[in-house]
Amino acid sequence: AAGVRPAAAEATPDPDIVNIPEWTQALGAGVNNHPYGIPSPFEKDVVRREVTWLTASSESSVSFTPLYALDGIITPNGLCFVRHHGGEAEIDPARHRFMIHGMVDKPLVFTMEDIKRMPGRTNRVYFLECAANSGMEWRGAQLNGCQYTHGMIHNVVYTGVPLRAFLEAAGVKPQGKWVLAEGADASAMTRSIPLEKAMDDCLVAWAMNGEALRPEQGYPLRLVVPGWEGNMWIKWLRRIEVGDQPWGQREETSKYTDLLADGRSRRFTFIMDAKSVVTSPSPQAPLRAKGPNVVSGIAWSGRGTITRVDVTLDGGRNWTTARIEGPALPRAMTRFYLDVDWNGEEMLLQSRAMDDTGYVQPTKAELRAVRGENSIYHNNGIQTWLVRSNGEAENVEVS
Amino acid sequence: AAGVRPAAAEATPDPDIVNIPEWTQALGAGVNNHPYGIPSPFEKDVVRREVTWLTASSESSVSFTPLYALDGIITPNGLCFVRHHGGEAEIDPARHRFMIHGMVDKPLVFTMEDIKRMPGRTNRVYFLECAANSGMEWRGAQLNGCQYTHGMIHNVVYTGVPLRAFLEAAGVKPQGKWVLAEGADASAMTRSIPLEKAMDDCLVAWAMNGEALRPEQGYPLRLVVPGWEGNMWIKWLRRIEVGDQPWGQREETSKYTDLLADGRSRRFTFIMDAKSVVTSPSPQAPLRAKGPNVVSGIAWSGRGTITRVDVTLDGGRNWTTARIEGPALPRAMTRFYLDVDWNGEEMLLQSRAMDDTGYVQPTKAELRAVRGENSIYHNNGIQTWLVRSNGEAENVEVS
Amino acid sequence: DAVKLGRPALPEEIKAWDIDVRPDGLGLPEGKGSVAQGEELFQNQCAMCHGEFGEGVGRWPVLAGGQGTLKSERPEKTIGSFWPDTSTIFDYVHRAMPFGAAQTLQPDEVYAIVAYLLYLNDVVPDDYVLSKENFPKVALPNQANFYDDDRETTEKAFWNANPCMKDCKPKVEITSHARVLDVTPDAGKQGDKPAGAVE
Amino acid sequence: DAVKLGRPALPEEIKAWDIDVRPDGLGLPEGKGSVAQGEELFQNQCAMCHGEFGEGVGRWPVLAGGQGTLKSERPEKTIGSFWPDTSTIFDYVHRAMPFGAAQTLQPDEVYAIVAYLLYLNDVVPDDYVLSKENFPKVALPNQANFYDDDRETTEKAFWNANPCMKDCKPKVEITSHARVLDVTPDAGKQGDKPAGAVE
Ligand code: HEC
Ligand code: HEC
Ligand SMILES: [Ca+2]
Ligand SMILES: [Ca+2]
Ligand SMILES: [Ca+2]
Ligand SMILES: [Ca+2]
Ligand SMILES: [Ca+2]
Ligand SMILES: [Ca+2]
Ligand SMILES: [Co+2]
Ligand SMILES: [Co+2]
Repeated sequence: AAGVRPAAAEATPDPDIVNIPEWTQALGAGVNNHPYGIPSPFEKDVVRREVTWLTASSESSVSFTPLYALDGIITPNGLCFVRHHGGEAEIDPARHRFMIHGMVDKPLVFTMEDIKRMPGRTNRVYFLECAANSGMEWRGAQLNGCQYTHGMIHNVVYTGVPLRAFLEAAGVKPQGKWVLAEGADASAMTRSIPLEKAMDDCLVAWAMNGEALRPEQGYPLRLVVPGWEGNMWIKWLRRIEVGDQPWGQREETSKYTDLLADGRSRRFTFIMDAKSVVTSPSPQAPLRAKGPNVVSGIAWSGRGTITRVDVTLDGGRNWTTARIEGPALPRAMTRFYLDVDWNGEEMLLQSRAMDDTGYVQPTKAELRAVRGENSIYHNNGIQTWLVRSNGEAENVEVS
Repeated sequence: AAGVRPAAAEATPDPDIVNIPEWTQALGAGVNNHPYGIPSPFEKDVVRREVTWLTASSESSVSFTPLYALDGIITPNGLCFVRHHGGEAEIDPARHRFMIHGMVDKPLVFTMEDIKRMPGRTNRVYFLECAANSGMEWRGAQLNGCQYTHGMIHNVVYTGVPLRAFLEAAGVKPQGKWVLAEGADASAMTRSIPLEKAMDDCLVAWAMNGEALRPEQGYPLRLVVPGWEGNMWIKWLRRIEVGDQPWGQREETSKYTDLLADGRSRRFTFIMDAKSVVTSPSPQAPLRAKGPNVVSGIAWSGRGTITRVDVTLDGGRNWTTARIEGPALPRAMTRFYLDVDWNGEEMLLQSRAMDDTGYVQPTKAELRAVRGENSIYHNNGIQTWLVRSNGEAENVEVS
Repeated sequence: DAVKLGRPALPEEIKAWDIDVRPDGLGLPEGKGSVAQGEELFQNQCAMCHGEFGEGVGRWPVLAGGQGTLKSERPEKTIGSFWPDTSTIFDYVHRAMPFGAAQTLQPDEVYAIVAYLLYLNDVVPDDYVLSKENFPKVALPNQANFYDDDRETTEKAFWNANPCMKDCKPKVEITSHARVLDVTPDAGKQGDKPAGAVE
Repeated sequence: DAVKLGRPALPEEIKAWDIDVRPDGLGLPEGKGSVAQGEELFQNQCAMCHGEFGEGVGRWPVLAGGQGTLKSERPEKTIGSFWPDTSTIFDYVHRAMPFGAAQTLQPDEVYAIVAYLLYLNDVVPDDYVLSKENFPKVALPNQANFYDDDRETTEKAFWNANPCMKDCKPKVEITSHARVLDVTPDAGKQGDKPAGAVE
């Protein structure tokens, strides 16, 4: 845990300066030590983590992004959270096919090679958030760390072709109003998506952050559904069917519907509302010293671009607008900072995101007033960290 | 090599569609199979490569980025090219120190923890190009693949604090005009940098693409010198000295000076001029079929933002302006595409970058007319790939 | 002009992949199965995880029961208590179950298992035989309680141009502490299991 | 206000790291060494890579010779033929050589090695003794041939608002083919070594 030490001048010369370290004297490893590079051994704790008791099996479970240790706006591919429903399909790309059929003039089959030859290739930065992110926290503070409370999100650059190009190649019939997207994994994951969204900004993507999709993110092909529930971003994408009504699939009825206090449920709550979280300090990233410190966090909105993030140190009594640093792109994760001078007093840290539609991230109380506590999904309430005088942080809720 | 096949309808059902593949039936690996993820085994050839006969030892050598297999604008951390002069320093961050001294009011020492507490943290996307990138090609086409001709470049998001903040904390004396930056590796790498640049946009960075710097990229601390020679981006940064003149270090005299035809040499040629290259098709990424194909490439300029890229298929007789797809940020790699319908005729493919200062990437002949063939560094001439009717591509030069 | 990529999908190919079943019955294959047949299949291939009566073993999903719990503090969302459409059972069991041997069940077997699951959820009697023909007539109890996303109207208050910046509340008190303090699994000290669940 | 981070650097700490030597001699330590002393040190610690006379072994760097080659097709850039400043030899050898045992040489040893390298490059006679005192007087032959970046004037033509787009040349001919066709090391068929070098 944290030990807060005062800033002070050294009395005697620092041995790490006056003694030549081994790495300045002896040669290090050669340039091709790792043809595909890996992190420093000193960063070995910066990994995805599974909470095994949350689920019955690892093949239908989640492994969370270590947000507390990351910065900037891009999630490294190796640390993007993983959510599977039938384990990680290990697909030979030469054997992968992509089919468009249903209410189209000309059902088509594409190989991976065909897809990479399609005109209109593009690159876009988008966050992907699981609709169940923060789902544990509806009934009160639960898990102690933003890796667990908010770690079902990542943000990468996708390379792909608009889904529209494939739909136009097949020729959507006038009755077509919805599409069904299906994966090739052992859950054969399916979701119904309105045709309007499919024709708007969805991508059929094969690369993330410059390289091929990672197997756990849908290699060789994934659907990108900007700003919408992560579950809709079908991994291992093999099929798009066009139809005139939604398919009532398990993941849009039994799951990913939002049970409200009156016992009724919202369905088709596709958009991920504006949300933010302070990633440092946080329970896994305590403060280590008084004086200058940086409050760092992320904000995002499925409705558009983050325009402002406010931070409070006193549980919401007073707010200061944070600096947004780095690209602030539509439907992408955005980084904010607030430089603080901490005198060691307890803080109740929160962040509040706003987007260009004017939406303001609500408090948990405001959310519960509309939705109750049984929703599971779409918990975008303001998160509070109690930072104690010893620098340790804890997940709490405030009045 | 390539085999160009015609597009045709299948006569019998594709077994990869009608037979259920193993990955759709049996469960795949669990969500935490790799707590730090790795690429698909089917991507095992997408790695950095060293050309061992180029140098006497791997500790002073280069391992190239596989540009031909990458897309978008972000280079994954594991594939960022590596150039060392004394091997890869494996530094314990707890033992790393950063010192500012020389012509300052108050020489200072910072720990990594101190640095991460500095106000003004920011995130910026920049390309880093070795001044010797394409250096083999001054006397004519040499190496057959953009990994080797252009693979000493990468482009990531850096998280850090402006160097200016440290210089201001120490208080630069009025006589200060240059800084010396030094690394902690076994080459104790040093470069002189004008104070003006140091106070402008240089960063002291500890993260790339969201996570800690990779060891081979300077973990735990690297200097970011946007738009300038990669060699100046001191890795394993341990010291900044302020002085009133440059230091005449080995890497700014014996190396990184540009020998011209008249036997004289330019020094302090810090800025990397606008440049571009078609990454696919290219010798390592042949065309595999006639009909629609995508010409994909990257462009960058150390002077500012890429505003336009033209592509020619006929060796420079006629040009078409390509699409820039994805963020086009100052001093950052930019992705361009040209969709072509290839009838199987031989092509002489080139790309030509322009930046917002009005600079146009020159031909190799134009460069040689000013500089001769002995410069080694700063070869930003237009690259030509001959694409043969069988889809294979070769590094050539044209009249 | 039209893109010259891709090739026509053959009817056999579409048939092989087009396994989805819609609430209106579109996509149902020919076939039928009884509750009794379904019970046998279920006990052999499903009960080890979902329990003899669909009550769930350990943390594996509960498939039956839970009626009347949706407004409670611990809603139990099952086929009978929550699911809107019978078609979803057919579609999902056929595409993804048994967990680990997906798409191994024949149409008649799926009909039988769906019949048994409907029976376990008090939707059909024990002598029921489900078939393509009588399928769409079987409605599920909670069907009427779903409605489309209305956040833009019911949560209109969240669009608020000028959120409070100064002296927004008189006093702040901590109302809840993290239930699981030490969740990081590799740090050795596993905490209590929390109340919620990731679905 | 001033940042409250970092701590004052102690004089001993600055001294430990401030090892750079500038062309005007700033940074030189006390000490001296002769060509003869340097020769012995060089043969023991350097010649296995750089050759007895600095001519280079295999692909290891050449340190002497090359005078008069800078305008040729194969310039040989050595201390004597290319380097502008004597200080750079001192600074670099002290900070980075011998390769694999950096910063193990004492000041007198570095003075001696620099003297020997100057001797090998015909800059000083064989009885020369180099010291902090006479150091800045030793200029290198090629010093006058360096000048600051002038691209913005000499390459002004590259700023060209309207590059040609149509019918830019009558005919295009291939003038050069890749010398090393199969460079990918792991593909098994290693090609010829090319003419250039990565420095
Ligand atoms: C080895 C364990 C196992 C076996 C055997 C198994 N299931 Fe499942 N079942 C699961 C898991 C795990 C899930 C949830 C999968 C996910 O996360 O998407 C599930 C989900 C379900 C669901 C959806 C539950 C919901 O609330 O959405 C149904 C219905 C179902 N199974 C029926 C069956 C049937 C019928 C069989 C036998 C033919 C069967 N299962 C065999 C483990 C099993
Ligand atoms: C094991 C091989 C090896 C040994 C021993 C060695 N060197 Fe080097 N030397 C190198 C290499 C490799 C480089 C280039 C390093 C780089 O890429 O930055 C080099 C570079 C140099 C250079 C700069 C050359 C130039 O053109 O920029 C000088 C000067 C030099 N060495 C002097 C010495 C002296 C003096 C010694 C002994 C005290 C020595 N070397 C011992 C391998 C060696
Ligand atoms: Ca996943
Ligand atoms: Ca490197
Ligand atoms: Ca269908
Ligand atoms: Ca623990
Ligand atoms: Ca100095
Ligand atoms: Ca080879
Ligand atoms: Co939803
Ligand atoms: Co230069």
